[in-house]
Amino acid sequence: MDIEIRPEDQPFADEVQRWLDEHLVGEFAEHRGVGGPDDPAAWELRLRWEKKLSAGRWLGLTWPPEYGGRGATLSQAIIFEYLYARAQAPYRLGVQGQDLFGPTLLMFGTPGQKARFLPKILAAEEFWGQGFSEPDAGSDLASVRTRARLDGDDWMIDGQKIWMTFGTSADWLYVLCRTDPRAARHRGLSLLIVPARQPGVEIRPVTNMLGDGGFCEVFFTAARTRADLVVGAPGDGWKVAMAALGVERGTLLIPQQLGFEREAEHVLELARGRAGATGLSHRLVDAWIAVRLMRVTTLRTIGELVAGREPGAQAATSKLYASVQHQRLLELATELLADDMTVTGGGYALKALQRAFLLSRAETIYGGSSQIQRNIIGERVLGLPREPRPGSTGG
Amino acid sequence: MDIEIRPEDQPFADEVQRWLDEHLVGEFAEHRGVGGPDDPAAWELRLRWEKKLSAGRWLGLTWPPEYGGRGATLSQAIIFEYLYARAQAPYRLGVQGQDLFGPTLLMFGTPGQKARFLPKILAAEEFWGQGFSEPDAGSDLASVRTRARLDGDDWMIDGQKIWMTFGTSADWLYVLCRTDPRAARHRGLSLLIVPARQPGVEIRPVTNMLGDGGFCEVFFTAARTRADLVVGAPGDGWKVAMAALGVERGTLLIPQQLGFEREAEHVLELARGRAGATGLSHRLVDAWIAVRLMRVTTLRTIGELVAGREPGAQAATSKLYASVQHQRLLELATELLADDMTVTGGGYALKALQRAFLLSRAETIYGGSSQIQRNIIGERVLGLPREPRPGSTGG
Amino acid sequence: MDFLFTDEQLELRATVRDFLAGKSAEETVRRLMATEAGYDPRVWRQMSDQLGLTGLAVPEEYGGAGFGYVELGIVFEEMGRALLCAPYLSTVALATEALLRCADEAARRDLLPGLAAGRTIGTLALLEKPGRWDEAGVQTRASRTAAGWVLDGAKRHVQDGHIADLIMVGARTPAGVGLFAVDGAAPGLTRTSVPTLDQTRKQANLEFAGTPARLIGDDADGWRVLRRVLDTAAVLLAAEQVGGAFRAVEMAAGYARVRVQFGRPIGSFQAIKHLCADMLTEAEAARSAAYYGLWELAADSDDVPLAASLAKACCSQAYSRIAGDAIQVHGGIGFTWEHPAHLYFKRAKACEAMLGTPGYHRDLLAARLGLRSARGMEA
Amino acid sequence: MDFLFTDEQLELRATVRDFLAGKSAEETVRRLMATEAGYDPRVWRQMSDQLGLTGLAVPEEYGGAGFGYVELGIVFEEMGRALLCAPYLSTVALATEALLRCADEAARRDLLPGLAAGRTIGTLALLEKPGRWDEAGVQTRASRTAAGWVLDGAKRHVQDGHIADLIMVGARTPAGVGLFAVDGAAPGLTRTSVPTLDQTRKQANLEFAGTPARLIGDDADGWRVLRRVLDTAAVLLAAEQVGGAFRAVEMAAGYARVRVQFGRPIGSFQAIKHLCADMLTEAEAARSAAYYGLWELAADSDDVPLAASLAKACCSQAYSRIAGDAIQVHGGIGFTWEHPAHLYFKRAKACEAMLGTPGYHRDLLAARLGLRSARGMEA
Repeated sequence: MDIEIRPEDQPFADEVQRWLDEHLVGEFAEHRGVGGPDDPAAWELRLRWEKKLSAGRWLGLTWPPEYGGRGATLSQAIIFEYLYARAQAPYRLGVQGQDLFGPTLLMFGTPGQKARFLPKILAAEEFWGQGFSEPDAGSDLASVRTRARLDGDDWMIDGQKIWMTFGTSADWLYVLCRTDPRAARHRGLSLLIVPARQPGVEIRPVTNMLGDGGFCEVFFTAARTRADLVVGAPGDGWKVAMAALGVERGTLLIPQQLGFEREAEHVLELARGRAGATGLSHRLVDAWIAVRLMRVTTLRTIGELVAGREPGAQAATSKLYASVQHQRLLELATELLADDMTVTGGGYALKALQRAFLLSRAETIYGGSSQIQRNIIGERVLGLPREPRPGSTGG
Repeated sequence: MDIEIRPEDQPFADEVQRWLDEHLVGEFAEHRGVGGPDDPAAWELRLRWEKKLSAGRWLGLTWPPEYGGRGATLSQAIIFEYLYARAQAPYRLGVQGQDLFGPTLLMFGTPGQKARFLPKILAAEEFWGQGFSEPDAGSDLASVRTRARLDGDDWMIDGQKIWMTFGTSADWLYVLCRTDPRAARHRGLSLLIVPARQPGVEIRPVTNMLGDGGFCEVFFTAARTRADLVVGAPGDGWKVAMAALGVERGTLLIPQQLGFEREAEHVLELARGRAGATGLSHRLVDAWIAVRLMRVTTLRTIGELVAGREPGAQAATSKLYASVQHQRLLELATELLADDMTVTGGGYALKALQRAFLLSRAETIYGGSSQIQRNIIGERVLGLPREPRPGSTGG
Repeated sequence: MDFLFTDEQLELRATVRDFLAGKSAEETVRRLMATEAGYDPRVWRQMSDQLGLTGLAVPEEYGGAGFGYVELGIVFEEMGRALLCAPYLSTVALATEALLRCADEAARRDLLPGLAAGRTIGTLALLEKPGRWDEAGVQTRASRTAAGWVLDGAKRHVQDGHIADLIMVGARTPAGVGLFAVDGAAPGLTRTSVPTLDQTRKQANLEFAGTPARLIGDDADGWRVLRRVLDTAAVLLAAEQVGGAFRAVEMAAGYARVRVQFGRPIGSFQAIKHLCADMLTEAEAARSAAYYGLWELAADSDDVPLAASLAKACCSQAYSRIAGDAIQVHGGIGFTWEHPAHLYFKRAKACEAMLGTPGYHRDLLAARLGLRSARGMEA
Repeated sequence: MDFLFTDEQLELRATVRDFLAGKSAEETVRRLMATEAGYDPRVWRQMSDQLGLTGLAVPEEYGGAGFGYVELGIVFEEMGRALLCAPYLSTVALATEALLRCADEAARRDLLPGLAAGRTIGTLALLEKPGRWDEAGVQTRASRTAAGWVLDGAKRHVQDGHIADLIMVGARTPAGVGLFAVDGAAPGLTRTSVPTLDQTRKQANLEFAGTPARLIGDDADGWRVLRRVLDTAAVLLAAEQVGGAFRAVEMAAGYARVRVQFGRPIGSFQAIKHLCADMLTEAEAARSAAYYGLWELAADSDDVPLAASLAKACCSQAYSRIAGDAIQVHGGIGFTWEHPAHLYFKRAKACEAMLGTPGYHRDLLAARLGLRSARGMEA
């Protein structure tokens, strides 16, 4: 994956590379590429690394200096992510705060909220958890039932959230709550900032099919937060939450893409080493093609973002394409591994390709399932009509 | 494709084979396999052949003798179709009357109707056309708008039908009409028998993408038919039409299956002759597998029908499976033909594989599109809920 | 007109399904998959004694019930549905089948009754390198000594190898490949349990160091027998895959009927409804594939190798895809450990590799269809 | 951060789209596809003179506009959308490109200006057997006589071969493969129009019997040139395929927005909505593939052969699949002659075979990626 570095950005790129060369040594160099968006592996080491990044002022690059950022350009942020991912520095723990909640707060927060929360995110001192989904509100977020009501100077919150990444390590939660029980669906929701460590909040890991605990469920029982800790106005929760989900994450495309390329190369290498993979040659070629096309598509989107243009339709289709193709790549990997695929290490310790294979099943579910993606592409890009609201159920 | 012939059916099988050996000679032998369900090729020759079949009493085998049938068992009918298709006798022209309308009239017709129409079908003297679909009622048959009202002793019919196979050769039409304009959708429909050759009926061929005219559109302008020429009671049209579409056509599976097998063998033979088809070997194997599985599935369904059991779910999934797999087989054929695929004979004369390839696009559309098939499988077999009726159109 | 189950066969299916509903419920599967042995000896005893499943297709003269492959296939299909944790495939499809196919009547008389009665747990140790299910993959050495034959070498991915009383082994003799029987407690045999991705089915690696072994049949005749065993086991495994695939379809459809999102059961959305319809369509095709294999086995036809590779390739792919789609229909909950969807998905994945991947079997079919030369295929 | 069109390129696209909306509407396409010549010389003249499209990527010294491959790709994409009937691909992507890539400055000076100005219609005659786009497929013989070189042999599937004024020919010389220029009116040249499945693009078979020809460059250097011509043309054809594919998506979505069944626009059903979404997703991937090829061509990178095969394989498959799905969305009406869906479907099918099928290009890629040896691939 080659991004173009413009002459004016070259000094910045050199600075990034120099810093990485100096700091990505020792235990960090030994843990190249460790972790992933939902993967809690090597937590303590990654936390030490994240503090170093913070000290170097490499977190929240595009944020205003007053909150600890550098006010860098998107182009610089992309260069950083590219060099960072290419060096296989550890996957950052603070994605929730740095890439999701932080940008949302920058858009909708009060000056006081920003001053209170943003610097702690970039200092890697406070971590965040997203409380959007509920057991009965997965794809259908508008039907969240967790409710909050004002009780004196506090909101009192009752309900349940699920699929919170790294919830057990969160200091603060941003929680979509129903604050007006009479308003229907999208209306009557508010986004509250809730301290995670209080008696009314119970956070339990949910074990996934790998046997890992990256996700959590959260129970709120008369949990409290201050009345002013609402992002945007009360009742604007839907708008704010959608903005959080739609935050421009062009920079996150880069580590994902470099990860795909490494995996694809690994799979081709496996195939080269296996006599009898000839019959699979076209499927292997197709897997390689798909990864190469994801690269081009990523570069198209990044190019548009950096140029300040509205991203084209490929930005809408790329998640669907990538998640489906990634599953295919790993299905191919498992077929090449053959019987080796069937055994693990002790304590259900999975090999890298086994982990990736199992995790890939979630990629078509989380962050908007493939079905939801197709709805969005069909309706927002192709202008197809929405489903009619149910009248009566057909006979 | 091997069907099992039970000892008690052996004399019948011998009789069929003897007759075929004696009659499938001369011009008929020279036109082995000519025609298809929607293919009007070699009409005159096929008409001569069909008269011979009639003289031999090989049409409508299972129908009662009083209407010209033999009252044969399903098992015998299947043996006949198998030997017939294996001998590549010309594809029969009278499918509409023999396999669709006739069985429906046997179920719902009055004695007078049966006596009037059924013998002429088996005599290959009168041919039939199905008037169900309309330009605005394709997948959604319940919204037919062609209307009929009683005018003295006649129905008077106005409207338009489309996708009538072999319409220009039809003597009679069976037409789904709205006879009660106040009743909604499924209700208020009747199935009328309408003479095709009258001033109020205009039948025009619709050229398909092959440049052929197997299908027709039909315009009714104050067309007339006798008041008693309604199948079932007035208002029962939906029930009767659905029965016509659901008529047990297990015997039709056999020529289709043998046709698939011949095509698959042709494609494999092409591949064996082409250097460099190695990379396609798995796709070729998959195509062969699919055709072999269609055979097994057909035999499973026929076995159940002959045993008088309710056919299993495979009977519901097989049309979807076959049409999709048949398209794949022919896509593979076109890839093997490579540049040869791009040229035709003079006058847009298509090669057999080109014809089959283009026709295969219709197989996922006509007779219930793949989308409709998936609805049926989902709802009737898996018990999934129907779409809710539209209330308001979503925002 | 013969692809039809008899009433007796349908009854067998109902009996086995009933039995497993009681003895292989999800909580039982979860309990057993966490044990080292990986099965419940009491249930195994009931399967053998009450239902006669271990000897179902063993001729009566060796203590079996004398049924055929179609009946056996029905049992495998039901076991696949129920994710049964038991050494049935290894005992019945591998060890028993090897003895049935060999040309050694004495060995059959000695060894089959124990297997048929469920008193002996058997297996087959063949694979040495991943994916190498062909004759050339057999490198373990068999040597004739004064005291009889001894084996030296290592076998991997031996199903239930950690508990088997009787291990059938393919090994290279001076004359070719021979089939051997080794006692599970033989000296010079080291068994190492290996943790499996699909925890409902266990494996061991076996090392042979001068391990005494009994030659079964002729010392050059082993591959003929093993080839047929592999084909037979592939078909029976395919039947198991079909059972699991149908259960996954049912789980998905069942969830889609009741799970409400956007004010409607998700199964009323065509996105989910049509996905389920496609799953069922593929499952029915897979069922035809497995039944084709069973019927060819029952007819002892020349097409058994063709049908076996077809069944294994097709059912492997269908099960994996359907089990993956079932997770998709369930959404987030289907990705959790507590939901059974992953148990089917992992079983599907493990079955896929076992006895040759879909790609391996497509290669065999390509060669048989004259499309290209096979790798590692004789005949 | 370079996969981005300049404002100038976007303007070129708009201009060409506008022009073709007027000059290549459906009724025009239908009229021209029924003619023998297969194009409208007046429109061709306007394309050359007013828009400068024939010389777009020809250096100014030969009478062209000196733009690059990215601009050319934009033009092809638009022509694909509009199903333009004109000898553009043969003249610009084949004949012109062969001259640009050859090492014969005199030939370039003689022949390029006519092509760039649109006065000369050019093409390339290479293929002799279906699917054999490799060097070994070239069997037509070139012999040196007192009067110069003459050609003997037969070429098939020559695009616009019936009207070409200038035919570039790959032929076997004593030294290897040479590139030759033949006048469309040369003695000993027999041209036979061949009816095409895709009637919007014409072909001829050519026979050479002692046909005089001009050697272009060295008599052993032809394949080097031709290989690059094939790669370049594959990328430009891929761009054309992308244009057609997007038009097919738009037609399908447009119909789905207005066609009502069951009381709703069919596009409100997920079955249709999601099919359209998948079509768009595949079209966008194909667009990335074509643009990748264009950018590698523009950079004159070592990866051109890789990118060309990727683009051709990927865009061929996408266009065929999308054009087929567009018929599906239209239902019965999409299967009729009067509806334009089949024109796109047949164009897609013809493009698929031209310059090598997807399977052929996957084989090349497999070899380049070290997955297996290529057939007929040098280097």
